[in-house]
Amino acid sequence: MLTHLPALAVIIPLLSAPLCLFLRRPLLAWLFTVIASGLTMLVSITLLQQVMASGTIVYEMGGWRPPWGIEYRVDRLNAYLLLIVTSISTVVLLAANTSIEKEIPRHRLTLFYVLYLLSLAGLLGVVTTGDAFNVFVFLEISSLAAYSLIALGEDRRALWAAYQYLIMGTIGATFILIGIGLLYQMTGTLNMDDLSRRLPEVSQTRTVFAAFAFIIVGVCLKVALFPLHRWLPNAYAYAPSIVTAFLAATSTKVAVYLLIRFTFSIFGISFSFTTVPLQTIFVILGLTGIFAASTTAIFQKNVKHLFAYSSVAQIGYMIVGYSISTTMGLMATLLHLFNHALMKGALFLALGAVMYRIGSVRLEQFQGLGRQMPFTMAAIVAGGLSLIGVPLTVGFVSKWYLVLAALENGWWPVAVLILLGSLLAIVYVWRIVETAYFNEPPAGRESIEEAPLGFLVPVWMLVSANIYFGMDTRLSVQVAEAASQALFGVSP
Amino acid sequence: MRDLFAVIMMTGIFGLLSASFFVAMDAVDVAFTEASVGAGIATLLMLTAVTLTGRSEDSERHKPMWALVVVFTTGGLLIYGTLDMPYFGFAEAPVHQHVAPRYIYDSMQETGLPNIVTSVLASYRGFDTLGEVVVIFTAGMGVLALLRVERRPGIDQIMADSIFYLMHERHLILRIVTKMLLPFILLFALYVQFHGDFGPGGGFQAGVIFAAGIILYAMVFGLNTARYVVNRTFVRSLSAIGVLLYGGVGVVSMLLGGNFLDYDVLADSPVAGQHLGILLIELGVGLTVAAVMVIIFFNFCGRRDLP
Amino acid sequence: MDNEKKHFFDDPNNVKRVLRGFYACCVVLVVLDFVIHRHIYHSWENLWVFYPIFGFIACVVLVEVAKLMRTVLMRPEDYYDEFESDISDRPDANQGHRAKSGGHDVDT
Amino acid sequence: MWILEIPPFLPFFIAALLAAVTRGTLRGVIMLALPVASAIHLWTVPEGVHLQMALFDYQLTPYRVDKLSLMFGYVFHIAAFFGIVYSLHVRDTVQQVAALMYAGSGLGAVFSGDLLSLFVFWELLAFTSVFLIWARKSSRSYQAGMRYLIIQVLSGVILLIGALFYAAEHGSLEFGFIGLEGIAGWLIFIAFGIKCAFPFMHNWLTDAYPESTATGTVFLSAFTTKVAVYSLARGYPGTELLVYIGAAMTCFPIFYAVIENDLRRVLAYSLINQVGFMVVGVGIGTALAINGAVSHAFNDVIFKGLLFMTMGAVLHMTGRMNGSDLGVLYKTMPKSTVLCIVGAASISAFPLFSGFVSKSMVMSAALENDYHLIWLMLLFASAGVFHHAGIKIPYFAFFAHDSGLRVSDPPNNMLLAMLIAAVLCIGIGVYPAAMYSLLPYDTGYNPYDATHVLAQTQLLFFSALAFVWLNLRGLYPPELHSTNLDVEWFYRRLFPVAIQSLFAAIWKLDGALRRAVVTRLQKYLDYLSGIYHVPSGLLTSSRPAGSMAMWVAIFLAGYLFLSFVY
Repeated sequence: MLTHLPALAVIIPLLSAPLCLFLRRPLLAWLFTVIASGLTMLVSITLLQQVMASGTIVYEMGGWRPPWGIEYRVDRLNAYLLLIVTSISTVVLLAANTSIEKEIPRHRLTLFYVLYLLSLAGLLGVVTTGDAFNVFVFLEISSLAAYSLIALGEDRRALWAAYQYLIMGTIGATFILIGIGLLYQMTGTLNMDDLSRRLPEVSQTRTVFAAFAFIIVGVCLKVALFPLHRWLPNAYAYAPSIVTAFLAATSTKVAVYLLIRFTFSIFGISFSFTTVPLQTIFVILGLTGIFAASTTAIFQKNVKHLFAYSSVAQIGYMIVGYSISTTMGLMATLLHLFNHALMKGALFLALGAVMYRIGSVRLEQFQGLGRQMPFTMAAIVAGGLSLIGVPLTVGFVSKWYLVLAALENGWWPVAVLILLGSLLAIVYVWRIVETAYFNEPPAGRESIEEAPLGFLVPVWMLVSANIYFGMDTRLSVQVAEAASQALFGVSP
Repeated sequence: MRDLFAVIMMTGIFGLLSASFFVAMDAVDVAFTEASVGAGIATLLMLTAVTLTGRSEDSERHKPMWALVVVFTTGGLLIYGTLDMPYFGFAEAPVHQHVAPRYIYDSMQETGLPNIVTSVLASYRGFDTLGEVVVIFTAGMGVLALLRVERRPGIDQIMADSIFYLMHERHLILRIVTKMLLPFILLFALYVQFHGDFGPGGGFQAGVIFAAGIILYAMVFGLNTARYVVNRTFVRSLSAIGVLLYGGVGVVSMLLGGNFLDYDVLADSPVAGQHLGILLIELGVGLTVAAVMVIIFFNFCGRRDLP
Repeated sequence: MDNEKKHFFDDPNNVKRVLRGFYACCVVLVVLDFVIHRHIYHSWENLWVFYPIFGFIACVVLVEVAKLMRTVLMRPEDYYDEFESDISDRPDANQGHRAKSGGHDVDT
Repeated sequence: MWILEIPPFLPFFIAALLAAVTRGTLRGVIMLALPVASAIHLWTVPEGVHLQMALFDYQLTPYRVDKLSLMFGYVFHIAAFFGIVYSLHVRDTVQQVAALMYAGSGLGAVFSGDLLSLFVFWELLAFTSVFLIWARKSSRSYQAGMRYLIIQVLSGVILLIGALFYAAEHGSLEFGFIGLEGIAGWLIFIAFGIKCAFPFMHNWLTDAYPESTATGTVFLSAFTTKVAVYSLARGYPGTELLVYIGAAMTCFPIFYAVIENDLRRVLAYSLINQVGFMVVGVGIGTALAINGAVSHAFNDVIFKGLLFMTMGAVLHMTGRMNGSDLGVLYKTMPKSTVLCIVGAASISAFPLFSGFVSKSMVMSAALENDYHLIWLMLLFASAGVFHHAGIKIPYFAFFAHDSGLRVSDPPNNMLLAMLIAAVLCIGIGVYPAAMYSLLPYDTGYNPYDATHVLAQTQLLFFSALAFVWLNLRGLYPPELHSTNLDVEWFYRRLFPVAIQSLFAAIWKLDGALRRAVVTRLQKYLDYLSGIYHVPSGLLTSSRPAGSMAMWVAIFLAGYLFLSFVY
């Protein structure tokens, strides 16, 4: 069975979804989903071990050799992303049963899990596949499922937010599809590996430029790169808590992966960074994004909005690291993928716990929560510290490398700006801390209990991961370093 | 144009025209799909949606002058950008040089199917097709999750009776013609389903046609009557069974020692295996597509019946 | 507090005595300067009674300068409080601007 | 032996945890036992690196022991001990926990072998100590604490940036000699400088310390600035700039101290003045000077702690702290009076008290290295110290005019703590060899020769004479309720006012501009659209999908354009 691992990583959730539809009792459906997700995580861990030990694994779907058939290709980068997505998904799911019952009507619970599995399968498909068109197909699966999941939010504005997301997501996906189509026109192949070999011949044609532009813009839309980020805050804010935690921690990460994969592996570094002044554009957009989004976050009254804007800012950090385009810079981005998934997973899940107890995550509702829900608030503070980049948390690790990468390149103004951006994070995290710890609970809400264990356990798993990986950086740094070196190695 | 009904009709006509365009380009399979999906079921679903939203567009709108400028600039740049693309039908184009020849020359030996489109779709790139089916399944699940309403028992019967009565009075000829046509539509759907290996057709088109038949019935005889005929839980299960059938074939081929979706191992000889595999997965596609279309239609209509 | 025990400094004579003792100490110290040979590290230390003079002048200068500083630097005790409470009393004025710059369309 | 690897901050953190969950006598016992046990442990620890771990490509050394750090380690233990004794009666858990964490962080900082660990403890010092200020629970203390926190955190952030640059420049994070070279050197210098209360960066100290609780200030005075002095001694010994900065630090605060009314603020200014002596010592950088700086830090922790404790006792018993509201307390607080005079004599460097044996080292070092002007400034500062800390503090608190207050001596635990500190002050002053043996260098220095003793006594007595003379002539400035402007004026008054008016102007301008532009634009769009008169979709965000789609198109066009022309 070991040889089938790359396929299994996607097929397990993909086929669990229709099976799950037959489970009428929500508890069963939840258990089933947790098991499916957990199995996938085991698969990812094994894959990562194999890949680190023996290099890239290739799997031919249907037994057809690429470029005729579809190839699954797991290198270090893929395996790393697989691990991020599956582990976050599994941990988040642990809290799902408790959280969802308050936010979604009972008769929709089974469908929720079906859609969740589909979304997971879609993300994993995008990450694992080595075929450009297959990327599009799985992107559609994950996006469609995500739209529905967001629209399930109990706030009526969730529908509206999902609609905005749907429009923008569809534009993004269509752009990617057009780009892939144009590439097919020019090369006659859809296989990524094959594409990267055949593209240099035709790389100086305007059609390839157009394809590149379409793909970059499409992917940036999915990444929610400033200023194409406006679908994200509402989508995150009004979705059910579990969905927010899952999507915030995974979906933009997968989009960043696509950006890296397309530019580094398919188009090649020299093409990507010379056709368009991509470095300059992305550094500027990334930094503007950090400041604009962080500043906006400071003024938010809904804490989910606040962290959603902070996500946009964090994407800015990833993009800055990416645009430094050195091994160190890319490594910083990859680290931040992992680390940001950990912190946002923890934060949004903790917000889910607040939602569960209070039914709202507006800032004024946080008054006095420091005493009423000490463990949940402690988790939020820990996550916030990580977001700021306080040492001994993961946030510090990635920022550290990011700053080092900028300095290594001699971009010290960028380094300074990155650190200044963190100061803004202090401000918005402090607002929450101040509200929660320095205020008395509002009248009529004296008897709020701590969140149930169903929440606390997964939340604190993520928080301890935040701290553990902030101290023991061997795993994340080693893998990120290997992945980024591989990306620079294969396409010099 | 402000009248949405007219807009939908125009879309239908557009679908039909592009179907003929595809025929002219010798892409019969695509034309078939476009005709059944673009001109057929999409129009039907949009009509259903219009019954929910009202017929004319909301009057308040902004004048997107800026947008027009941007669109024209972008469009101009794109046209300029793609001018150096290979000409249409140019034999030396990379598209015709790299992967396609193998499909054209070897697919007959490798899969034993005369319809190259089907063999690419179902076998060479079978995994993409599985993905597409899951996309459709996801859409169905999304609609179910968002639109399904728990009906209050009791009101059903009243509604059914009243609609039945209404229809009976009004559309006598339509009802009789529909009753006569329906078996043929369903039969044609089955033909398309199982003939996909040899001529244009396959699971997607067949599923859509099958669903169209049921939708037609529901439109003419009323939703509740149709619900007596088509059990909703059953349809729901069917959509899942389709995907499972498809995926199951893959899993079985995996268990038999091949790769996922490697049909060669399903039977004694690779060609027979391919044949069997493609037949089964096309069936899965057809089931899911038909079921999802019916789900979407029923749920749209169900919302209209809300008191 | 009439029945309070008489304390040492309540008697002005005691204060005078202490002061006299203190003056005597000062004189002795000056005299000692002539008796004891000091190591000289700095040329100014050669000056007789350098340290006493320096100490005395330094302190007088210190106090006089500080008094001068008072005329420039002294403000009422609640100088900052007045202003800072001024800010915190008017959150609404700032609130309006905040809403304008940061408010999101959904919340409005 | 594994027990070697327990860094000294760990027991303190554990004790803080225990103190958080225990109450009453048990907590007292735990808190008292801890510094004793930890000090005994520290006594047995040999020099060397005892704990290392790898982070990224760097070697982190959270626990490194050498003579310099040991010296500070010992005195921090002493300070923690008398601080804990002094605050035994306090029931506020937050204060107790914060104090222990704060002491632990100080210990962590002085035993940090790399810049990153130093940074962590640096920030911990700020975050733990601020609770001691907030513990006063008044809005004044909250605001002062906030300002304190912002400045301290800023110092930490600068330190971190400096460490990053340092790592980039040297490829190592080891905390050894840094020197004023490159951006890293300067950044770290500024970070240290803020914590060390360099002139113009000193105001956090005089702003926040007097706002803390009676017990809190005792802790505050011991750790933060001494950690900074330690860091300078480690990173910048012999940096000439420090001599001038230090000399300025010794001189300017004494003027403020003379006219300040709040006696704890007087002490805060005198704290800066004492730190100035240490900074001069570090700046001179010879063995004698470093010894002087370190030993003066050692003594300062004790006698400044003693002074703050006596003032804390007064505050605790009377609830007042202004010189103008106090007086003639010697009648009912005789013990406190005597202890305060011991502290005052120590800080004034009377022979046989601890200040004498350390301050004279710095002064001698200044002369030996031909810093004549600096030496004169230090001499002036010494006279000034005696004037404000040695005379003014005890005089206005315990003698002077009758305030009518008749309060008794403070609780026994407070008296005991003060007694411990006073005994140490005299002990070190009488038998300095014990402390000298702990110093980083062996210089064979002897403070008790006739020259030193005579010169110092003359200086002090005539300073006192000046005080007496000025007082009798009525020239001495009276104690007045007032606020004296200091650097804080810039950020508490000028900047807020400037920013407020600036923003008001900006809002006005912005409003006018916006209105003008929107009107224009609307007219223009109305003209374009003819009939419809709705605001443009570009400016309002009610149609995010539409405007975003437009952005996408603009982006695409931009990329295409760039790729064609680039």
